[in-house]
Amino acid sequence: MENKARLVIDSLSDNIGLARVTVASFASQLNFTLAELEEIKVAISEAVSNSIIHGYQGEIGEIDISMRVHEHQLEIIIEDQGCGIEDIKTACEPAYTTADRMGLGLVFIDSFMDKFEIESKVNQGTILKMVKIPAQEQKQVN
Amino acid sequence: MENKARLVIDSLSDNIGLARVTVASFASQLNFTLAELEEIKVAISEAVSNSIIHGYQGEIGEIDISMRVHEHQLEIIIEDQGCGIEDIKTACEPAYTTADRMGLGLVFIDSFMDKFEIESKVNQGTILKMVKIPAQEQKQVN
Amino acid sequence: MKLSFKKYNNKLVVRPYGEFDLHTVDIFKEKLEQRLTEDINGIILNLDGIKFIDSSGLGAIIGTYKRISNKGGVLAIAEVTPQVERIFEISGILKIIKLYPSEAEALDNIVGR
Amino acid sequence: MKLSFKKYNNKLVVRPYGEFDLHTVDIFKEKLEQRLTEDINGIILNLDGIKFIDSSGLGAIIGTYKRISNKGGVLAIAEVTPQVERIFEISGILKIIKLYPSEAEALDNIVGR
Ligand SMILES: Nc1ncnc2c1ncn2[C@@H]1O[C@H](COP(=O)(O)OP(=O)(O)O)[C@@H](O)[C@H]1O
Ligand SMILES: Nc1ncnc2c1ncn2[C@@H]1O[C@H](COP(=O)(O)OP(=O)(O)O)[C@@H](O)[C@H]1O
Repeated sequence: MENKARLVIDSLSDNIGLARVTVASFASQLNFTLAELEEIKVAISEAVSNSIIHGYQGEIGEIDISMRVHEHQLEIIIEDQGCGIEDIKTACEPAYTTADRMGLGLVFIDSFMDKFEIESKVNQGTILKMVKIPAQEQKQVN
Repeated sequence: MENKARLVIDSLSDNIGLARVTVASFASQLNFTLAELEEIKVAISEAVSNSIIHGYQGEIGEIDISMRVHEHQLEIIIEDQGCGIEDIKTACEPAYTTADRMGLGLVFIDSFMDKFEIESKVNQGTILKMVKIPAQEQKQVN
Repeated sequence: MKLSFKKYNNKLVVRPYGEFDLHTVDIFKEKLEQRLTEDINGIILNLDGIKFIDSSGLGAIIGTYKRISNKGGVLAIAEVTPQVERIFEISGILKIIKLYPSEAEALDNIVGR
Repeated sequence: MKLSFKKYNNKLVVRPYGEFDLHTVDIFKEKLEQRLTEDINGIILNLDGIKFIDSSGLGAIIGTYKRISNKGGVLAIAEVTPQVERIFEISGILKIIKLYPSEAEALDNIVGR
């Protein structure tokens, strides 16, 4: 079975909860535990917050969240057309931040998702690709 | 304050609950009561079910749900590129159905929303436009 | 949707849990059909576990009503939530199907019919 | 986010309810600042009402820790939910801030400091 959905939101902090709820609701068609759904919510929350704060720096732009369920795995792509990241490797280091924040957002995404990739071009925007597979499915494969 | 979001889903019945949850979550930034949020959910459920059953007749297509909060009112536009409705006036009559169903979907939308309009072209698709204003806001205006 | 069933002589108590919409009506119909043996002449539908219903769910209830009426039986509905009651009221379904505040009262009232 | 406050001598118990993220951190900081009078030398943050936290919420907690530490006071955290505890563990915040199972225990342990 394959299923797709896409949520496009204005880069307002009001919409972070909406993004979490929508992705968690979409994700719940797979066998995720409640704890896993919470992990997905954190990843979405961090990604959307980054697009709002760093990507658009408070200006209003669009954040595009594509979700797909495919072969029992959840694929999420989060995209902004914001300022982009110059040095992705450095950005991913724990405690690295350009905005007096925790510098843990990308670290959380990486530890909560099974796959995590960043593509970014300065002045063009940032794309985050993540995959999460229910632990239950992973066991069945092995 | 203005805020926008857009949800695009595959026309699968699995996604009806997702559409309800997303729209209700978006709507909750206005002063809707729980009962009003339930009414919004019914309207979304009916519209999305119609696109799945009547619009795409079981084929997979996209259903586009645009939401906007503007001047304390919620505007929702639901669009499919399905078979369209030949006679909109007849379709809106209670108990009228072309699919051995209740014929109450459009009646429910009309009674639960403050404004409701249908645009449709045979073989091109159907657009439902709805507006809901929190009863609390309506009182304040009067 | 999850369903639970209980049988009292020839009455069947059906209790669906979850959301009652286009996505779940087929499960409801299928599971009910499996339990609807020849001898059953009354169905009590306990709806206290239904968090959401729309016209598709309503259609499945009307379908159940028709199914049991055709074999001379009755359908009673018990313990509706406010959202479900609201939908019932607007739809006019209350003209043909009775609501009871509890499962026990519904059973009492249709026993012996 | 909603917040409730209680004062025991010069300790302030703060109890936020809801989701602790970028959308709510400003409200948290603002309301807390209003209650953070000169005399306060200890804050107990009761987190049993927090249904969700991410790194933005965590940042506000670290900010509170710095704020009270700078004036020589202490911060203790009580009654975390599993989701919050998980985030605390991964972040390393537990190296600097102590968790207590109940508000009363947190109070007992920081009183007199
Ligand atoms: N969507 C984005 N657009 C531009 N820059 C970003 C984006 N996401 C992350 N960054 C950069 O990466 C850094 C680290 O991000 P993160 O680990 O989430 O920490 P924090 O948000 O606390 O700064 C940010 O400070 C920022 O410089
Ligand atoms: N999105 C749509 N695309 C095509 N036809 C539609 C659509 N929505 C409604 N219709 C038509 O209008 C009729 C009445 O719709 P409705 O009141 O929702 O009742 P029901 O879904 O029970 O048939 C449908 O039977 C169908 O013929």
